[in-house]
Amino acid sequence: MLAFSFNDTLLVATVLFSIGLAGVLVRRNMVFMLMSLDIMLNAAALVFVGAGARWHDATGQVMFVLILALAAVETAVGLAIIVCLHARGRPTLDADTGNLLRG
Amino acid sequence: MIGHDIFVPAPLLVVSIGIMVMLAATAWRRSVGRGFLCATGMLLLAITVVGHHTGKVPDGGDSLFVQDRWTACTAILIMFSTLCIMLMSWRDAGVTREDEYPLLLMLGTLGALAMVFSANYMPFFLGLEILGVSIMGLVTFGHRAVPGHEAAMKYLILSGVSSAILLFGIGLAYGVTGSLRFMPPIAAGAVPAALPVAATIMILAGMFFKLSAVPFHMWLPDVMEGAPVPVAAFVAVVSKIAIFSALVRYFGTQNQPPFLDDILCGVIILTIMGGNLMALRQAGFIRLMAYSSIAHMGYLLIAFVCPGRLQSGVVSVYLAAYTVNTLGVFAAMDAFAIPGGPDGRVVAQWKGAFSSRPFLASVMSLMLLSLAGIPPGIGFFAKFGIAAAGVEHQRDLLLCFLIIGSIIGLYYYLNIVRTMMAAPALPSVKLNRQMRPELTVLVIVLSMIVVIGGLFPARAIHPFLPPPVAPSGTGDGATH
Amino acid sequence: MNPLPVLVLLPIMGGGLAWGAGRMWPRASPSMRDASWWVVLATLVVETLVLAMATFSHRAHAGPWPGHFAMPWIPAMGIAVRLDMDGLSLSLIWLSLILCFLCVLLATRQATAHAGAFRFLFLATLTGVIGTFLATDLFVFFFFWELMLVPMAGLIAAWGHEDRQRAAMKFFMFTQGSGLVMLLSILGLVITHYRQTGVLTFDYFTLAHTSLSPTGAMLLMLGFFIAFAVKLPVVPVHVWLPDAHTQAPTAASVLLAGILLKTGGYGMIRFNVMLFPDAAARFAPIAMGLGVAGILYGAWLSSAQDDVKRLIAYSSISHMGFVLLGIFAGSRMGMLGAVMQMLAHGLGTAALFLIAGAIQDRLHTRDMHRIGGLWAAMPRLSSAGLFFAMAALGMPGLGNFTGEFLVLLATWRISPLLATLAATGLVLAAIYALRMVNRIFLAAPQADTRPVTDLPSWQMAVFACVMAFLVLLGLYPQPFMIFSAPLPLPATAMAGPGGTTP
Amino acid sequence: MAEILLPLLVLCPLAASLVVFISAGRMGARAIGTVACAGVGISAVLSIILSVMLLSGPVAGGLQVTLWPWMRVAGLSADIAFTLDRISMVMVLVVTIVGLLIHVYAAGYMRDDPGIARFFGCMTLFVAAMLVLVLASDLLCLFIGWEGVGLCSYLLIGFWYDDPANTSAARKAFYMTRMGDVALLCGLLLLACATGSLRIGSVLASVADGRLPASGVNVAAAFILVGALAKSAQIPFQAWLPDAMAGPTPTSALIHAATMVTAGVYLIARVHDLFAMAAPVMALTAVLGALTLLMGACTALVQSDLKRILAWSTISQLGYMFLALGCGVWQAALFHLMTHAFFKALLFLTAGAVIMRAGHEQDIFRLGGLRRAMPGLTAAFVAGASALAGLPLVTAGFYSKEMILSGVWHVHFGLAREWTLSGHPLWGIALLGAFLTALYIFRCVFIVFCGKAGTRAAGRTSRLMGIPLVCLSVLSLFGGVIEMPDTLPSLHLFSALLDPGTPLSHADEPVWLVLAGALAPLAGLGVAWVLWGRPSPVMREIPGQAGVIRPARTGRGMDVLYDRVFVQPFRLLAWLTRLDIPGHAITGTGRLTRAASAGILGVRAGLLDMLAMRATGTARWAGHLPGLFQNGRVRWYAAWIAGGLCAGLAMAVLS
Amino acid sequence: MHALALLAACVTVVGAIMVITRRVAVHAVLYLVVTLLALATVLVMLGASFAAMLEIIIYAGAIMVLFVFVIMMLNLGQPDSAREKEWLRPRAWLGPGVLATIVCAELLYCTSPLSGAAPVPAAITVHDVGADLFGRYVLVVELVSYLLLAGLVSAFYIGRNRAGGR
Repeated sequence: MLAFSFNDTLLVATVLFSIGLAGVLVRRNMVFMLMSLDIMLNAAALVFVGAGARWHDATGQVMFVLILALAAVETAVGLAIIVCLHARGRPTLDADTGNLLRG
Repeated sequence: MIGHDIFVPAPLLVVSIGIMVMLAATAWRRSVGRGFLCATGMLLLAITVVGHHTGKVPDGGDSLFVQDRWTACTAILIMFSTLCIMLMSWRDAGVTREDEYPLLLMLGTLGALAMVFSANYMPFFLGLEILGVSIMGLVTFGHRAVPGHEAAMKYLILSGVSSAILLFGIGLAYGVTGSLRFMPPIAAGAVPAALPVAATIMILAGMFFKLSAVPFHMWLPDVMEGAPVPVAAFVAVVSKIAIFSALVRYFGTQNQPPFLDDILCGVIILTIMGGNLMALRQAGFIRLMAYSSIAHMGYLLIAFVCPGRLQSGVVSVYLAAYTVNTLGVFAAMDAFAIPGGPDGRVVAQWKGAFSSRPFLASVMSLMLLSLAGIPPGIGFFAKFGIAAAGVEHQRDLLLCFLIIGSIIGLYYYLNIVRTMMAAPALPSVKLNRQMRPELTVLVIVLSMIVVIGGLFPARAIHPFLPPPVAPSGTGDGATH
Repeated sequence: MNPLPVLVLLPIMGGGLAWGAGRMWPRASPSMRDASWWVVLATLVVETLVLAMATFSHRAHAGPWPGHFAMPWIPAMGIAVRLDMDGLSLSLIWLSLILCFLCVLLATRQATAHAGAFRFLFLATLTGVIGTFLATDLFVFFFFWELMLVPMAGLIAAWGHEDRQRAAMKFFMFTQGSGLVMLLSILGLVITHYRQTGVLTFDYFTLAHTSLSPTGAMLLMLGFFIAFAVKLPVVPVHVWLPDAHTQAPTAASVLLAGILLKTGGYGMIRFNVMLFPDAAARFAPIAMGLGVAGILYGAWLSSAQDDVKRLIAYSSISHMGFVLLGIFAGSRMGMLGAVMQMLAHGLGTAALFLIAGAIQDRLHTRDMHRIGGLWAAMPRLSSAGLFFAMAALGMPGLGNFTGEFLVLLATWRISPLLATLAATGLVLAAIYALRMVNRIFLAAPQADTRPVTDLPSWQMAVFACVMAFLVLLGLYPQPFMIFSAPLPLPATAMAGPGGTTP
Repeated sequence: MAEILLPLLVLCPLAASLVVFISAGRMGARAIGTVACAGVGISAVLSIILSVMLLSGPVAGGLQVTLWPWMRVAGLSADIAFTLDRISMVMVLVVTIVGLLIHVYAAGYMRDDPGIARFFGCMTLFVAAMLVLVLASDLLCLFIGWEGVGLCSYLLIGFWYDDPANTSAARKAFYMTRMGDVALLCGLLLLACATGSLRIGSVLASVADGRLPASGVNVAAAFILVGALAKSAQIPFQAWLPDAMAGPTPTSALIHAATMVTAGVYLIARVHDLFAMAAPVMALTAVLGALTLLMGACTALVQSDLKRILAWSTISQLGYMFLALGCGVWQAALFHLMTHAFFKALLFLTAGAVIMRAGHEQDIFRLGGLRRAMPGLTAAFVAGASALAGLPLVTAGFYSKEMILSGVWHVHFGLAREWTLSGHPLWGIALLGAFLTALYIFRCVFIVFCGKAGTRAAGRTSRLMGIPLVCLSVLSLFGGVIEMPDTLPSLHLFSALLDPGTPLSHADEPVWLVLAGALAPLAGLGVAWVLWGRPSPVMREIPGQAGVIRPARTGRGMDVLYDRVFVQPFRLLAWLTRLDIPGHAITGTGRLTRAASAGILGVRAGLLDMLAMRATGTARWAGHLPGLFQNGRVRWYAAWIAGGLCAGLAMAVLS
Repeated sequence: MHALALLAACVTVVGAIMVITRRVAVHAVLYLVVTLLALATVLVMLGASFAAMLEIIIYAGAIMVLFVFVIMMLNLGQPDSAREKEWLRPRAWLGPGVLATIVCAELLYCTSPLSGAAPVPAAITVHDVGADLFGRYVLVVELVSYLLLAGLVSAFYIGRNRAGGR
């Protein structure tokens, strides 16, 4: 089953990472931003697993677990904030408008 | 294997136990005061046990943690800062009185300590995230809910991006070296040079984000402005110390890889100029402090790119000076706030402070001048050290920008002092100007540290003059 | 007890006491002297005694100069509190103390609000100045150099006149900015020395033996020069001075013109010329050109001013041009002339500022068009003003002339043309000085002049002391010249045609 | 003995000055006058004692006192030292004695002035400074006195400071002399630089040794000459002196006639050895002196203000002295200096008394016929006028002028190798000057004292003012018999006194030379009588505003001649003088400076200040950056992060 | 490369692209689930079956449910979709697209020469991971617990004060 070389993993991860980055940059909806973040984190996780496989080292998957936890935490907190902002008059979830903090 | 022989630096242990205790206390009965008390006690304990650890010191490179004088120095700084911030926010009107607050402060401290002690990417990255997530929570503790949440949101998304970049970089490094040791990746075997380079750059980008070096700095002013004053101080101080400590640990006292030189120089110049120029026209005090803190990170990075005999001492002194001064500014700002009156977050509110609140104005001037590098404040000596390191390495370009930046910085710091000296615009409303006693004590202590540190830098900084990394260099012995 | 650290620390401690006293026993009525004033006076008296001790006692010590003190400060970086005293520093400290007495006796009454804080800052400035004059550790020197800015800027910004804050800001920015350049030079020198010998030290005497490449020496010298040139001030970077002098309260103007400018001259002698003799010699033509430019430009602008204090401020620029000229003339004669000029200018200009301050206290204006004809109302003040105006225009027999003549003579040896141009400045000096005299003192009284009180006799007596001192400097300068000559560096021959004869 | 007396000579007036100044407002007018006169009087007595001591001592050298070293640096030694030799002795006597007389006069003259303390303080200070100038054995020490007298002159000209014209005249005087002072200072610098000392003896010795190149000698002499010209109000610095008459009359008499303005003459006489080696400068001195004497006389002729006439006459007489100096007969110059001090002081004091009694009227055409009202003053004025005109045999002025004329006749300037200049043209000018002198002073005498009565005279001259006039009259008439031309009984007391070694004697002097010198003033007197002395004078109606003389009326033969010969050239000259180019330049300097520096201020505000402002402006502009970059958009921030990463990767990977 | 691997990689990438281009949030979440599932396949092919399981259970299972839950709670409907369309004009894609492409290209440039001799990957079992996780990395696990605690407390506090608005 081990069909992926580290190189291929990197390729996929890089593309995935870039897509996630583009998503963060282009989407104004905060929910989509969070999703794009998840994609980026997944790309990073993929690299770890690929590298772990390359060195035959379980550390990569340990890192994967950590990243998973991080993603969960970020998503949870992020969604909590989104809900909160939504409740306080930011109905559009637009990250660009209604900025109070600037300049 | 699991048990008493695991190597854990004592402060880390104490702080995490403290968190547990606080949780337990909360479960028993919710009480903010008790939370603060518990946290303070645990921090004091942690400070006293700095330098101790459980288990035996691992000799190999596989350890998760490391402990030496450098960690002791930065850990003390971090815990001291948290202590001050605890004191500031104890009865702060600007902070919601919830018992999550001390808990999150402690969690943030734990994260920062983890970063400081880490010898492995894992605790480093986890510490970073613990700190980040705590800050996300902390910034929402202000009474002005929407800015707080907006700040948290911005921080979340941006730190998410930077975390992803950092993780990707770590992944590449891991792929190159097969190890998660906390050091720049060196190509092993057939791996081409480009990959470790890319890994280093991405890790640096992640670190620079936390450090708020210039292209990655934009979150800092917004987050600090959205946060209550003590939290802003926390963001400005604790996370900076932690990340800088890690940065120094990461590269050690050795020269940075040559390919980094141009990038670092560029980042330093951008950071100094960007921070200072952006600070020039700020009306918001916290925002101004945010930009000035960005500029100070630029100065610190100068010392960072000048490794050698002076570096460790210079960096620690500058960090200490920056910490104390920034804390002083924020403490004074906090003390300035009057319930129902000005909260001190806008420079214009300080107009006439020398006549209405001379003590606070004097303290604030001292802190600002020290930040600007004017004697007798400790900041003078710190900046002197930076310049010395720069001259030693003949970083002429950087020194030029150091001077230009300092002059611009002087201008906006002095502008605040000037504002405070101006005649008050309105007859001041009779408000309760009683300062909280703990704040008074804090402000006095910080001022004394600034002055005494400036007058007797050798005595004050002696404990902070360690070799930053394992005692490999021979020249370091002469520094103390 | 070693007098040197006492000299440095005493003022600021006394200032702290004065502040405390001012807070504890605030002044009961405006006419009364309050506790803090007496504290300041006592401080100055004790300081004078200590200084007298330092002047006349000869203790055995390790230093190359008559006075020496050393205490480790930051051993890791080779920094120690090294204080050494030679005649130059001693005489400048004496000058500082005399001027402080003048201010305390004649001028501090002006600060009505927060008098204690005012006096603290005043004495803190004195500490900075004395420290600057004594320090022979470059780091300590820089420390004091920066230190004296803060209280002075505070004095200007808090107790100054209309546009005080901008002036204070300008002053601070200029001096601090140039100070940073000097810092780089200091560090460059130290590190060059470190590279050569492996000894990290900031000791002046040790660093003097650093061998430098011509370019390196020139660069380092320029770094020092820029800082001192701003303080002196030399013409293109004098912009801060008129504002600062004009806006400062009287006591601060006196300190500023009387002493702070002298630190620039002192630094040039002590560091530019003595540390980098060769580079200074190569740079001398430019510096002398700048000096002449300063003489002419300052005098020229001075004669166009309507504001008394501004006029005096520009005249200071002109006088300091002579100092620059003398320092870089490359001979002992020029150096002595510069020192004499500094002493005389310190006294004379300080007195002029005091007089201008007294006028402003009474008439609430500095505009010469609105003052007009004080002789009839205030003959004492006017005669004092006349005397010091004469001193300013270089009347022979008064201190300024001694300095100017020596400087001109030393310059003539180098370049008769420059000397002639500089001498032309004396004509311009006559123009501005007499213009001032004929506008303020010897003129038809203004119709709307309110009745004003003249100086009381005891104040006049104080002025008389200054006059006597100026006359002494003018007619019998020899002891001062021997006394205040900068001592050569040990173990190195002072270059220059003058040799080492005192 | 001399060591004590010599400093005391200076100290007495100085002490008097200090006493008067310090006690200002507490002493009465009489007391002040007494103190001042006592101070100067003691000096006068001392000077006489010292002169006796000097003359009774060895012939060469003088009394030397070195008080203390002034500046001793490598390359320069200057002392505060006094020398009383024969040259300075003459001058000291003149200064103290004439000074004393004038002080006595002033005690009466200024009795009622509220500023009497200031007046006497300055006057005594002036005497002290003048004595320093005279006695100094060191050129730098001399410079103290030189500037000191300038200062006193400034203070006294502007004594009545209520009138801006007075203060501006005072400033004009100071500025112009200051220019000369700077030149003198440059000369001193040059000499000090070359010789390392400014002691007159050693400087002259060094010059004689040839330690100074010829060009150096010339330049130094030229510098000193410029200083002297300015102090003595010679062309081109003549403009300040007439304006200086704004001061009180005793001031004009003492400072601007008898002593200070002659300091230039004295200085050159002091360093005549130096000048002797600088032939071109000598020639220049002589020519300038000749021009000045002619111009002064011409201008005096058309003035209508009594004091201004005297002022121009002073300029003219100083021109004689410079002519003499230029011709190398410095003894003659000093002799004339002395006699001039006597008669000009007399003239001024008398004029002061006249003006005072005539109700402060200075226009000669409004005065007139005063002969009867004040016979004593008339007599004194006539005595002074005769001496000034040099009426032969009976006046001191005749002898001194004669000495100059004979000296000028014999001189030959060796300018360059074959360029020589004979003194004869200069002699001609001097003679013409003598004629004009008599003409203008007797014009004045006739208009003021003869003819119809003008203003009414009031009061009477107090005895305090009278006594000095008598003394001065005697001196003016008989003070000159100590030196006589060879043609007359050859008496050379004065020149022998000054220079015992080489008596000045011209055995081959033609007799007509003396005759010409004697006849010229007489002719002047005659012409004056013809023009103004007759009951219906020809020129009576001419409004005397300087230089604005109406075109001569036709039909009166003498008028045409007068117009052709005198008026037209005078008009030209007077027009030139009235233009007062250097004077205007100087007084204008203040205004000019103001204007120019206002311009510079503008430029400065536009240049240096604006640069500083521009820097902060740039910084402020940069302060707008937050609005541009920190727009609050998360995506924008993230884009920066991505961009930074991008750039970093590019720099690291692609480099 | 195995065909299945290729397919999985393609699905991952295409799914990700669909996620960031959808207008309707629920669609995006579904595509994200697809992406994660495909990624799990990739992980399996890398020999990391444990990671793949976690990916499916925790990520696709738990976290995505959270997303769906929040989307439902916020009640994003038709107007939001229209607004998204407004926001997603081609011009808006220009800058981010270019930036992301450059980053991608640079990273690919760095990694591309790697395609040579690489060590053959081998499977890592749950046992290995578990041993590491609770062996040498036990402290890391503790730290993760604190991370989760921090997230918990933060989210709890933020969410608790949602309705307050004081």
